[in-house]
Amino acid sequence: MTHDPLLRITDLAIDYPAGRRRWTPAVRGVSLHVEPGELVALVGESGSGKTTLVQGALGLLPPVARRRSGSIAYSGVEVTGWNDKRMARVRGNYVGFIPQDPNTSLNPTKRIGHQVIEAVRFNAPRPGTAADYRAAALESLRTAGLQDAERVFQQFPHELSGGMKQRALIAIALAGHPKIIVADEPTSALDVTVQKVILDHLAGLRERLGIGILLVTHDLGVALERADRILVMRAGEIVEHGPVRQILDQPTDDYTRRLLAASPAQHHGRLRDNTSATGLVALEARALSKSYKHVHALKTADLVVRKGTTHAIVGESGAGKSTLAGILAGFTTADSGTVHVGATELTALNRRELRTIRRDLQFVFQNPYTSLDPRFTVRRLVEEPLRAFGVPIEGRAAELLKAVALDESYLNRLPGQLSGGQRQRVAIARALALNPGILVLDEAVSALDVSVQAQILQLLVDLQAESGLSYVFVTHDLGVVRLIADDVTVMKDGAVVETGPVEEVFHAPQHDYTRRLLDAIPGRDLRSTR
Amino acid sequence: MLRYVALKTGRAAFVVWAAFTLTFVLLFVLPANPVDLLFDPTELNTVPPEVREQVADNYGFNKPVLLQYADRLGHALTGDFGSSVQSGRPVASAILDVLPETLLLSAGALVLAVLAAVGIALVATSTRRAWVRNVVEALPSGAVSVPVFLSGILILQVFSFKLGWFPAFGDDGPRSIVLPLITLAIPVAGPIAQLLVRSFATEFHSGYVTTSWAKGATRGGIILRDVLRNASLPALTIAGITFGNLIAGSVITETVFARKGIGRLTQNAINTLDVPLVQGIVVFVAVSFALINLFVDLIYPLLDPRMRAVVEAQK
Amino acid sequence: RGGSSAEASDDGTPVRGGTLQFALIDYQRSPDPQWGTNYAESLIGNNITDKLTWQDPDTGEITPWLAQSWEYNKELTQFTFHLRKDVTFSDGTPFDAAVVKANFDQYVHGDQKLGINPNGASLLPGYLGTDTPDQYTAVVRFAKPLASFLQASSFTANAQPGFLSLSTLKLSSAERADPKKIIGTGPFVYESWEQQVKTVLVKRAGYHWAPASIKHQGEAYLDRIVFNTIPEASVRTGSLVSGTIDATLDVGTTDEKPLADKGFTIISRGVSGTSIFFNFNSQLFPTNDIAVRKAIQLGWDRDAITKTVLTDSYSVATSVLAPSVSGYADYSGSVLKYDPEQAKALLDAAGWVPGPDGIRAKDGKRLTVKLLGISNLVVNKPAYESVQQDLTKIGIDLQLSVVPIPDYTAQVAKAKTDWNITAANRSRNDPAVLNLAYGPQLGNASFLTADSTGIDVAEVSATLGKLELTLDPAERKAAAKAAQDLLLEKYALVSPIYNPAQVIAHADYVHGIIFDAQSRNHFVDAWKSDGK
Amino acid sequence: MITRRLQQPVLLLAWLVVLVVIGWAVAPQLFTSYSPYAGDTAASFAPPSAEHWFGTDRLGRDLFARSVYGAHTTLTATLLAVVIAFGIGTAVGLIAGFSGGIADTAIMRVVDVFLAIPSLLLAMVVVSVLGYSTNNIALAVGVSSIASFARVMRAQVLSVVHQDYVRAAYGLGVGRIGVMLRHVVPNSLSSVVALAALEVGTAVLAVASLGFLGYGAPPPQPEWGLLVAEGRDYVAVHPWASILPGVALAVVVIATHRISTSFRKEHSR
Ligand SMILES: Nc1ncnc2c1ncn2[C@@H]1O[C@H](COP(=O)(O)OP(=O)(O)OP(=O)(O)O)[C@@H](O)[C@H]1O
Ligand SMILES: Nc1ncnc2c1ncn2[C@@H]1O[C@H](COP(=O)(O)OP(=O)(O)OP(=O)(O)O)[C@@H](O)[C@H]1O
Ligand SMILES: [Mg+2]
Ligand SMILES: [Mg+2]
Repeated sequence: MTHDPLLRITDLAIDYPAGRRRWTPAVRGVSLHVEPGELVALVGESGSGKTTLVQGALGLLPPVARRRSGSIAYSGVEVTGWNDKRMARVRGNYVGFIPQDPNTSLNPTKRIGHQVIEAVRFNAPRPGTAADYRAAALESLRTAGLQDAERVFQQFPHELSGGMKQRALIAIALAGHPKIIVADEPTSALDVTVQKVILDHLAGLRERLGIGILLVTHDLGVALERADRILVMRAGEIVEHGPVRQILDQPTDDYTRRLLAASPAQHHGRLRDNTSATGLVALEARALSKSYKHVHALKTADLVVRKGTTHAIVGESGAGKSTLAGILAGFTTADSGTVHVGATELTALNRRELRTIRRDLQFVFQNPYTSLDPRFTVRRLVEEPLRAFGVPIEGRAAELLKAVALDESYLNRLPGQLSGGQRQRVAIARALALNPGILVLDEAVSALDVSVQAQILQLLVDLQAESGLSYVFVTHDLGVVRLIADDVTVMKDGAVVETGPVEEVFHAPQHDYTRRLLDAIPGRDLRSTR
Repeated sequence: MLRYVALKTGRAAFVVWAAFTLTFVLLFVLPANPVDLLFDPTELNTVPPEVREQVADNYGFNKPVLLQYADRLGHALTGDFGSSVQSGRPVASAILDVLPETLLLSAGALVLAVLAAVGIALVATSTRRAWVRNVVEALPSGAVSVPVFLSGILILQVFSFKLGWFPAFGDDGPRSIVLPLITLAIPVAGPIAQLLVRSFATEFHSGYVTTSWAKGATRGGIILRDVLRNASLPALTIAGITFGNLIAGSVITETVFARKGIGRLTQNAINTLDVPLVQGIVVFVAVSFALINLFVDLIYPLLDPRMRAVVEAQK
Repeated sequence: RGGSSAEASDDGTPVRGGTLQFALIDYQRSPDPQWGTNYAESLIGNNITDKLTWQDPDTGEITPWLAQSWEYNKELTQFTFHLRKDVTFSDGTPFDAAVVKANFDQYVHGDQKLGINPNGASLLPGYLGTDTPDQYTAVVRFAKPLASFLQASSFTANAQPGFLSLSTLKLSSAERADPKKIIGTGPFVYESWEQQVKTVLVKRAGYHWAPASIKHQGEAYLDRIVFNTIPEASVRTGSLVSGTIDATLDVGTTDEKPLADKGFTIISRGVSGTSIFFNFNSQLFPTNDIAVRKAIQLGWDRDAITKTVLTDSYSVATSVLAPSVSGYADYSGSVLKYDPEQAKALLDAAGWVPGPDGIRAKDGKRLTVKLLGISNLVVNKPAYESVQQDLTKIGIDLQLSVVPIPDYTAQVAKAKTDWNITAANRSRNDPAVLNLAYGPQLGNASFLTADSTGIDVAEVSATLGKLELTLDPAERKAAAKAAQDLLLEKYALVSPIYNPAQVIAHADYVHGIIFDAQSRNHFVDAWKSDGK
Repeated sequence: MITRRLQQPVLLLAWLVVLVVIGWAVAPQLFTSYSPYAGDTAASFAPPSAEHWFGTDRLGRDLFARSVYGAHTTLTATLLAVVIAFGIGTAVGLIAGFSGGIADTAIMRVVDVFLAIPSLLLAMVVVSVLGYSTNNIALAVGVSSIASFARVMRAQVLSVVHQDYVRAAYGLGVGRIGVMLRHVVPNSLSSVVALAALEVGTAVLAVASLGFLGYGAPPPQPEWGLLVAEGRDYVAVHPWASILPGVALAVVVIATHRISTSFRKEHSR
């Protein structure tokens, strides 16, 4: 018993149906184990089967999935094939789970406190009083790093920020005093500062409580910095595993090497020197302000984008980055202030004129899962702007796909048949279709794993070199900023706190907040440890 | 919050006024003359014209249309809908007379329908057997495909005439309302169940349910504690809309079970072109529709905290 | 036919007491008996009020009731009634000539202030007033001869002249919604009235003036009658079989036999007045062609309707008058028979040539006949459909619109220009009903005008008008025969279809339900063997 | 896609039912040798048998033949009702949800008024004014359902309009009409389509209910709702006259609904 790991998965294989009596394997014979007090990171590209594997471990697979082989044991107790009733005794009180998306993972109509109390109650060794449960729940919220636990206890999910919700979910996972926590990308939706807090917290819990953690992530930086051991997953298989040092020093698998090479932290300069930069102004915003009913989202912000350069906008969640980008791209109207594209004042245009200017000004959305019409094929998606302006379309779709490193075979697919990275590439191809001069990208690569992210960043930089494009690039990842940006603007609470060339800002941050952002970059120390 | 209430109340008032006016127009479009309908149709040609005049005068049907409208609207505002052309009874008392029965029947049927719909949704969500789910999911469309009068008559044949468990007609005692309630609830349950089955399925596969699983909750617990409430919220709106139609729409159930009610009153009033009575009923139904939807609008934020935020924002 | 009290009383001595649970299809919209056009209204009104006279349902003879005797002038414009002196209203006030006058005045003129309509204006055309030479003599005067008034004084159908107390007459229409305030002289009084659902009557203590000819002495036997409104035929039948009710009116035709087999008694009486008729529009193509009208009379199979649609309680029409109306004559041997060959010959002769689909045409115009009917009687639709099938075979395209009463009423207003046939019936047990319905100055159901092709309108007016000018039985009979000859044979203005009936099914322990001359029911003589 | 849909036996059955009924409507003479109009007076109210599958009615007409021939009237009417409710309701909901602001408020108030007026009243008025025919009844039924379709469609449009791909389309320079037709409409329709399937049942039933209240199609035209409504008077003695057409009706509605659900699942993949 004492020799058994907290979790041991042996030769697990899981399939999804792909039509009549045909199955596609999502996980193919994976084995792994997690020891007490150990943090194991599971990294891999989007669609490699990480979530499926984790779901399999907890017995939370969707009904359509089928476990073909393998076994799961917690501290030596075989739970493979247990029904929900028996698994209920394992979940929560032996293994805690932190889901990927904090926004949908809390019941919107119940107070946070209630949701934590449930977790306490289900897993209490013996029935307690309401007061006991309440105390335990508050305790759990505090443990999860919510200082103001009493207040959060009374609040509803929609009243919390993403980071707070994620911590509430951690509190729920901790409430049953599990021996092991499985966390499925617990921070990928959060900005770096919050991400750091949460990861620090998980690490602290491991040390203080001696629990085991299985951390799923697509961010190699995070894995290298935090984990004891790393498992690299690709196409449903573990292609590499071992202690961090070993992975870092002697990666045996090609894919791991590519992952390592693609990590933004591995670079200190721009991906490619900017040869197309000019002194001309492509886009200029003056004194932009915007308020929503309660929030002052933007407070007299200024921004100047030089022609042929990349201007990055960084800042924590809610800083007003998307609001600013939306105004620049003509989606949102500012309460006051002006935007000039070349000589035209954007803010003064009517709907028809705005349409014309879009030939030159394109936008890429943060989330590739929602920005493509699910009913359109890739071909129709890419051709849509061409049709809108009556531009000849012969052969353009294939050309554009090639530009984003996709081959023609994708033309007839629907977005649902593409991985996240592929979708984002389609979105970028679409934005490039009209040969715009300016491209506004709102966190266009944040949801992607590093290898795909690297591909896309390379593409952007190459395009810029070829055709002198200007980019406005919204991101919360300073590592990415260093890779592609010429200038950077740091925002906080709707105001610009710092702006200037990347080197200047990074080497000599003027503002305290900028310094905090820089500190929070994961994998920052990798170079020095190497 | 006050603004929210005022806004919703204003809308409700508009709906009632518009319903009143529209009905007035509709009744004037009808090819029949309300005076004619006071006489035996086979004797119509025999009625002397001066008698017809006199009757028309009695009810003000000789006045210009706009004047009649203004007159009725003015009186309606003070709550006076005049007297039924047919029976001479004050419209208000004719409606109030049948109101309790109608409310009991419609509200009861709605409650029963909602319970049945929730039951169907619960079974469809909680069963792990595909065939059970298939059968249960076919129930809503089955429910809307059997005419009410047929199901009513068949239910009567079995439970009243054959088994003698319930009385066949009349409205004395709680036992007499059981069969009408069931009959009326069946078709109402269909669309609600259909909606619930869908939203139960959606909610059951949502992220927070996964969280609950991970907490160690059981299937039953999840359905009761998480899914039921969240998935039922949309049904509230539908139930509100349905209730308005139930009030006047229960005519067939009332007819089959020989109960008194607004449905039969409506049918009769339209059939005999009893203008004041029809107008009174329409206003009454519109008011109850508006009230119920106002009620739904007002309690929705209490049940769904996300709505509360929206309401607060409108302050 | 006309089964009534006679056979039921044979079972033994009547038992007093008990409640009769009775079912019918309609409900009373108001408890005011002088108002109302449906069966429930007249039926219940008949049991709480009395009339001046009683018409014998079997002979059609007018016999004494509240009036002991009467005489009239030669011109038939003045009728003198000598009233019984021992009649009181249920509130104790006496029934006398002043009451008769007050009732007739309001009945004919209405009262605009009280919101009372002139309910009796069409029954008593030309009413001038009532004189009261003494407390128990009432003289009713008319502007022109009205032979049918004597029958009208016994009238028991729609908007009947049943007497209400002076206090009741002072009530507004709204106040008359309170049944307790409706005071009559009848054998029963209101206990309660629940709109749409039921009316409950209880026995009037001290009643002893039932019409002599029904041979009932004293108060009613039953303590109470509950008139339950049950719109659905199957529910009425089911309730009777399961014992919830004791008797039901409006028995569905298909239920008669099964009920009789189960031991229930079926009693019925044909509705007196006209049969259900197809009135032809003599103005409108193609029914302006007498050949078409005659072909329709001959063109449908009476046996088929008898076999499939009608029961023993109903009968195929053999004249425009129902057999129970005095003056009725039988035309089943002449024009009212099924003779498709003759019908075809008539049409051929008139130049109607069969087209490719079998429907005839003349001068390029199809022989399409549009019929407007009422859907209130279950038998109507299938009966008309049966006629329709037969007429198709001889090349006539009969198009049916069988609609509810209000829509019928709306369409009747446009009948002159839109409809070839209107199908309905009129219930009044007097041959003068023909004058009312077809008289060119009155109902003019065939839309006769001075230039109607081939029809002498003056002749029609004179022949029908005679019915109001005499009360001599022999002369009336002759006048009625002449009227029927004209309508059916000479001008073929109507094709009677069937004789409607009122049918009651009751349990074997119920006795003594009477049908009156208008086929409404009286319960003064009714009793239950168990007295419960 | 079709082949996959046909793999489930229930779905196969549903398709079969619907195809057969469409066959009835198109070529009724292929399915029965009896005339729906000519009756055999000797066989009045014959019970179901090998000769008369559904029995006969009062006039001795074969009820199966009347059901088969009635399919045409009923299906046309149903189609009409659904097309009106679906077509107009969807368009109104689309315009309201898509344009927002005052237009939205105005349209939705009108919709509220229609919901507040008893649909029975609406239906009876339409039939009385336009005349008695199954198509006019269907028209009435369709009109009174417009409001609920509009509501559902609007809610759906509102949720789609704020999706990123709609904003993205604007960003690409697509005009408003283009965005509406190419993105908003196709992505909003699924719920409304589900409602339309239920409306098929509702429409037939409403026709039957109006028949029950005396507002039926003119005889001798056979029509399902009317067959059921008129047969009900004989339910105790000759139950098949009402129940068999009723069962046929229910089977068709359930089948239609089953098929529409399968479409919805297909799309949500
Ligand atoms: N319900 C499903 N039906 C069919 N295929 C599925 C389903 N869910 C996932 N898959 C497929 O299974 C594979 C593994 O998916 P999984 O969600 O485990 O990936 P992941 O590694 O968690 O990716 P990400 O980083 O994007 O979350 C993918 O190819 C995916 O397309
Ligand atoms: N439509 C809206 N209505 C009300 N408030 C809004 C709206 N859009 C944004 N806000 C608020 O404005 C502020 C700025 O939002 P914005 O989306 O620009 O932030 P961001 O920097 O892009 O954040 P993130 O990194 O989370 O995307 C936030 O407080 C947000 O809650
Ligand atoms: Mg995942
Ligand atoms: Mg943003």
